[in-house]
Amino acid sequence: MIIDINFVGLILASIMASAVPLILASCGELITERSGVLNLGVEGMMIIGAISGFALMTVTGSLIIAVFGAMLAGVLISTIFAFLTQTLITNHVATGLALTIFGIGISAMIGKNFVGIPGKEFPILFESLKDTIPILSPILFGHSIVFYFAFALPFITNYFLKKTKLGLIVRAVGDSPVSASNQGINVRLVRYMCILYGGAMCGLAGAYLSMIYTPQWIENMTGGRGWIALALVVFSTWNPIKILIGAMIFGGLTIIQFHMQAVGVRIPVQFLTALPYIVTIIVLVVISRDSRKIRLSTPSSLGKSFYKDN
Amino acid sequence: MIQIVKRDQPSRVVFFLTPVLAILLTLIAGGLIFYILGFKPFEALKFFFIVPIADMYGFSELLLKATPLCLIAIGLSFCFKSNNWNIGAEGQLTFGAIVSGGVALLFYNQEGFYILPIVIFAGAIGGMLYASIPAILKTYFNTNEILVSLMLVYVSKLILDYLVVGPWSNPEGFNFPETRQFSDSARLPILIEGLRIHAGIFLALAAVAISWFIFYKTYLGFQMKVSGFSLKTAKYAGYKGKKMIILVFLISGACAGLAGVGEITGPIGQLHREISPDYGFTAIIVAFLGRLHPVGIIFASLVVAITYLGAETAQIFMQIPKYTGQVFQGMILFFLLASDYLLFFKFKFVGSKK
Amino acid sequence: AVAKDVKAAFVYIGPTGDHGWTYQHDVGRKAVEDAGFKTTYVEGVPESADAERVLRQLANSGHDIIFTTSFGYMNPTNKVAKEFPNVKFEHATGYKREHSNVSTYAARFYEGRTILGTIAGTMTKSNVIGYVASFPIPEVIRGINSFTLAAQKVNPNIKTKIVWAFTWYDPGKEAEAAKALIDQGADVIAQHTDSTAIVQIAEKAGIYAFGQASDMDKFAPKAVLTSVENNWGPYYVDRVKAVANGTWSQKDTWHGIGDGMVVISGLDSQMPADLQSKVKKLQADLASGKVHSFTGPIYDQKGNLMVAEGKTADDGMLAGMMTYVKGVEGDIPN
Amino acid sequence: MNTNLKVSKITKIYPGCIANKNISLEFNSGKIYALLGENGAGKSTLVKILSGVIMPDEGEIFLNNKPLKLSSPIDAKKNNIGMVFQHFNLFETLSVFENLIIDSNETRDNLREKIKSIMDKYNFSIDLDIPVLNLSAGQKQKVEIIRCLIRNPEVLIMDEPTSVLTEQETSELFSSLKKFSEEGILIIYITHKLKEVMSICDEVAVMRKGELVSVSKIIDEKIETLANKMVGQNLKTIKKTKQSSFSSEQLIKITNLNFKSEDPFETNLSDINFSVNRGECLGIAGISGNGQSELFQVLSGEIISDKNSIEFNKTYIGDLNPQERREYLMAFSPEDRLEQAAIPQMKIFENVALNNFKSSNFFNNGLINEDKIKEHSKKIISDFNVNTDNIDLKSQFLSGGNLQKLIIGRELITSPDLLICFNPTWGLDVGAINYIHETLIKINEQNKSIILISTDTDELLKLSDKISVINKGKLSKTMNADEVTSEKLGILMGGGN
Ligand SMILES: Nc1ncnc2c1ncn2[C@@H]1O[C@H](COP(=O)(O)OP(=O)(O)OP(=O)(O)O)[C@@H](O)[C@H]1O
Ligand SMILES: Nc1ncnc2c1ncn2[C@@H]1O[C@H](COP(=O)(O)OP(=O)(O)OP(=O)(O)O)[C@@H](O)[C@H]1O
Ligand SMILES: [Mg+2]
Ligand SMILES: [Mg+2]
Repeated sequence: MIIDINFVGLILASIMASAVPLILASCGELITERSGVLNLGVEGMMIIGAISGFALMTVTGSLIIAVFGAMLAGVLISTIFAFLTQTLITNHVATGLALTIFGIGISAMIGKNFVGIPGKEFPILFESLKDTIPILSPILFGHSIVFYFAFALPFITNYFLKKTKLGLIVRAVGDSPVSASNQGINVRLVRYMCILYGGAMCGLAGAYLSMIYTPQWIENMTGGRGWIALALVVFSTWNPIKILIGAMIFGGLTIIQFHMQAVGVRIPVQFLTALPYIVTIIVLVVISRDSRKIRLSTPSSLGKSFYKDN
Repeated sequence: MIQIVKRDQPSRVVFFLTPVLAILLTLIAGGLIFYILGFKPFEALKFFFIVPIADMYGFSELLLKATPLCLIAIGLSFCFKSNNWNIGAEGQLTFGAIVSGGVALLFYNQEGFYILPIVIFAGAIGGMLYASIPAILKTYFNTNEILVSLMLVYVSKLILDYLVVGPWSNPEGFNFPETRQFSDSARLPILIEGLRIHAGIFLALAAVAISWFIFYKTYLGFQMKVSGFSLKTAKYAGYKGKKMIILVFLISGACAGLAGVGEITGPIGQLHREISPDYGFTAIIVAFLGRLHPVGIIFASLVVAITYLGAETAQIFMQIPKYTGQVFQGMILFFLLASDYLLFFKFKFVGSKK
Repeated sequence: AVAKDVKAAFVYIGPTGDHGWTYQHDVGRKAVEDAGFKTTYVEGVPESADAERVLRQLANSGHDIIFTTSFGYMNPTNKVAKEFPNVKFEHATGYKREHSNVSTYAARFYEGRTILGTIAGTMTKSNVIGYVASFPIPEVIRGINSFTLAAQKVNPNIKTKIVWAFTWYDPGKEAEAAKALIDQGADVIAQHTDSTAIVQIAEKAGIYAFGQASDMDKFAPKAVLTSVENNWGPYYVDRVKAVANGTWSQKDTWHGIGDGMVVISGLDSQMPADLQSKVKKLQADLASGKVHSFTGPIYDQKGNLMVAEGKTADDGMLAGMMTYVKGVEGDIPN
Repeated sequence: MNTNLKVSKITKIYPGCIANKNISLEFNSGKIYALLGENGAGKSTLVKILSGVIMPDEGEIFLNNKPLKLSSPIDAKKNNIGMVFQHFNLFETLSVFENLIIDSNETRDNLREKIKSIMDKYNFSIDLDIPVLNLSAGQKQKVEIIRCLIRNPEVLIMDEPTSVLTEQETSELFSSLKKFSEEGILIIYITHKLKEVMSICDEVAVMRKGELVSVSKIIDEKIETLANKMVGQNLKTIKKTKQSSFSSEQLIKITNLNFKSEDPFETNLSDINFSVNRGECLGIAGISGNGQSELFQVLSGEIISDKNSIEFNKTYIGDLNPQERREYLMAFSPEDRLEQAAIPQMKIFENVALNNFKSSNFFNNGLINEDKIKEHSKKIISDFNVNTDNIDLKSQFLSGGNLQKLIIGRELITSPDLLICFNPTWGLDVGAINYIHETLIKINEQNKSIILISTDTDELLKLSDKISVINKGKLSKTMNADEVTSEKLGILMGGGN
């Protein structure tokens, strides 16, 4: 097999493009979880984002409205979750599952009129530089703004959590909502905000799929990526930078297995297809073995309801 | 002024009323959605909830549909009651079906009373084996069971695919992705001639009875209750936490596996690529809607089953999009969780202060 | 329309808007409506135990003919047909006709793929052709084989690289599969999955692709050279009319280009004129039966003779085809 | 600077109890005020109202004669009211500095500067960049105090600050408090320890069952008078008649017991050695968080250790779980009544079944024997004075004291050879405490043994025959109770010699 000099770069670029929705959704969910809220509705919020983005693009013709509209849709649907878990103190796990089921149903309902319509072309940045540097060019240039945003997001998130006051507050709430409340922090408000932010990022992740990655609407098009995003948050031990690595590994496995097929590796294809899931399980096991580390990095109040009475 | 006050004790009346309230609210919201979509709300609701079960056949189909849901939800309630979040019942169902289907295929050209019990047993074992993976990873490696059980769903479907396309595909079937038909001895007997309702419903009813007995009459049930309230107390009492986690997963896996057996040896009669329309996930709703109580789960499985049938009927007769079924399921769960608020809080009408 | 009372029902595996398999069946259904008949459809019917209930409900509610449009409905179709001898059943892509009121029908899509192979073999510069496949079933294998045989005929140096996506439509996955093939050097991509993601990726990468099931040109005007369309309308109208006239009888239909069940969309202007005329001729020859997609000598991957010189593969062999012909890379997954 | 703080007619009602009833008090700067009262008297409730954490149902607050509305802790901070909570309000996984900056508006550098100067001034030394969970209790409290001082408070409220401190740390705290007071900070000091009140406070307000009982100057009071006001009755003094000769039969022997926790929030135990004879009560003193809870768990079998490290009645049982240990006639009463020893949402008789002893036949062949359990429960209720006759009552409706009696009763009714209890009287009223103490003395008299892990030194001195001190997971050698004084214990608890 002749390996093109740009081959590695091309594969990496493909992997990065497939990692984008995972990074966006995981980074959003990470903030939610850092505030102590476990939202299992990622898949539901993503699919809502996907249909909203696509529908708005088709109806209004404006990509900007569509992208922001998808984020807003993510915010709106996550408001249901926030209201239930924070105001009505419902169980996080059950509410999240309901959100996913509901989101998939609603999106298919809305999406009925949008199947079979070609999407609009999404503008690409630095296209002229695409052939300038060998190997690096395909990685660095010729992507959508969302792509660049996704790869900046883990660093922004990291900075936000470690260096800003607001990030500190989010971590404090996740560490001990009781102390935070006694310090005068409005725990419910902080958690609401974190849930809505998570919704916005999941909405954006969905919009990336339906508007940029494969510009079209098809029911259930998120195809389980929301669950992978959730797994990545655990995988990363709540560290945004590791989300980047995790998303690249998962995206990488998916892409590489296609390459292995293409070059005729003699392993049953079903096994190759299952590989990303199996590897995810193995990685989770390896990471969880260090329970001390998990305990230290897991937001102490994760998944626990907080109720303050006066 | 209305004031919200915490109840001293969750109200028992409210406990049983909230599911009813949730269903009512779902009907109202559902009617509203129909209205927005341009359908006549009452007619749509009629086609959704009444027409499908208006005759004997419809009712038998309801039972047929509710059987796997009920069976899986009973199993899940063991897990949920004791604080274990198994959400991969779909995978356990698939794997149970694979194992029992494999056994049934071994006997494809034989008849005999002994075949069916072996096939059923194999399905339960298959489900248990598959459920033991997240259980063991949770107990010995501290791994999150939600994610593991979920990832395994994808894997099980690929295993099934591999088998029905390759090694197990029907040699006379022109290489289509399906196995041979099982022999009659490997099929669950039909209860009423002309209908599809089969003996699997007894498995579900038995599961209901046994689980009720276990939950409320046995030491194991007591231990589960204690663990569900407080793992610290369970530990103090000296219960074997790890054994219990594994046990509830095994029970849950067995139930899901049996549901898989019921499908393939009941209405389907062979293995092919698609044996369950996500029963394993829908059963999570059923378990919650039934309040993790065996009798509640019976009713819940009927309610949820009707959303499936209703979605079909409404589509045939009114061309209402099929996804309304799923939307209804999500809404029921939302409303149920929300109305739980009334369990712990009450609204008090008070005169303004001073 | 002759007798207006005839009502037809259609059972679909996917949503009517998948722009692939189900979409095309629904186009066929609309043709039946246009011919003056009433139709009903049920979409997203799983191939699980639910199919049987839907069929029974349709048979019970005054439908005279029911089209079941996925292979997985084969057993339920035959079972329900037994109970409703007065209702006609038409099952797509299956082979069981256990009762006299069950017909089967399918299209010879492989004929279309012979044309795609010819175009791909000519248009490729890298001599690497990518092929995104769905599931390893005879239908798909047959397509890969006829495509490869045709491509080899015009260009003995080509290689067909196959990637299995294990889905009929999941745009994300199909896109990733297509990208992998492009990165592997493919400059023409064929697909046997239903979404438009692949042609869109090809468009972005500036290479060629072919539409599947429907004309996908509007999704990727530059990339799509042509599409193989599934055209069920004439057959459906024909069969419903037969019911109305009382002339319906059981049969097994396997139509191709000649009967218009498989249609080749307009050829893209990027194709050189001589290729265009070659393709048109091939199309005509396939239609008339002068050319057969599987004409010997055909060897399998190990070099065993599958079809002898001068012979053509019979329908039985085609129906159960589960071996690659020589020139296809890799193994069939099983 | 002259600060005047007044509360007027404060009332706060919780479902089932009146925590504060019509309380009016006045405080002036330059003095240290004590707020004295038993557990549950309503002290914390009052100061939580003063710091904006909860809102009173009725009543008003005045600061320097201006009415003050405190609807959030932020309001209190704005008005320069600082509070150190009874249960620390720190974020364990955040660093000390992050804990401090979270509610400050200053830049990082300025704040660091300021913290440095505060630490210099009061002789505190804390590493600002390690997570709080690595600090000792005394250090954590200093962090809380620094957090208040950063804001130059006019009022500083301390809720039972010494309960987690060593003698040494306590005296350091007192000298700091005196300094603060001299600088004009109004200090409200909450405790139920009378000696502390006498040594540093100027005025004292006593609360009982939500009501204000008296306000007086310290110079007018004596320990006894305060105690009677606090308890509302003349204290019955319980005295253990120490046995003249112990049986020399060793009942339990711990040898080289170690426990290394994977949980960063727990304390490791190293090289624990001790033994208890029949009829003896061994007291284990220590400041909370020094490994008591881990030691309890190792002894009860919640944490399994090396088989040979625990020898009970001549059998090695280190690898047995709690249930198996009970069969060897051990019984356990953990510290946390509501989350560990009992399940509030379950009925009394179900809670009784938590101690499942083979011969009590609660569960036959895996089935629940409800009659048996109920019969047993009735006996516990009557034998141990639990104030109810309804065994179907959910145990959340029992008061703390009654619940504790139920738990001790449940453990003792199996007539164990050894009872291991951990802070058995924590949070109880005097009546219940006396009852429990009497019970514990009684079982010693029946030649049964007790291991009493407690953070209450007085209780230990009162009940123990032998005492050992746990500090940072290490146990001191066992001393005869007659030979130790509370001062000596204090030094050992602080890690001294
Ligand atoms: N009943 C339960 N349901 C859900 N999770 C549990 C339960 N009991 C324990 N766990 C969790 O499972 C993990 C292991 O439990 P644990 O260490 O208590 O087992 P164990 O009692 O030591 O078992 P064994 O006695 O068989 O060794 C811990 O994470 C614990 O929080
Ligand atoms: N959130 C609450 N809900 C219900 N009751 C409460 C609540 N907080 C406190 N109480 C009750 O109010 C009473 C007074 O409690 P408070 O904490 O003020 O007592 P305290 O004097 O500080 O006691 P301690 O010495 O134990 O700290 C107690 O009976 C307590 O049970
Ligand atoms: Mg074109
Ligand atoms: Mg207090």
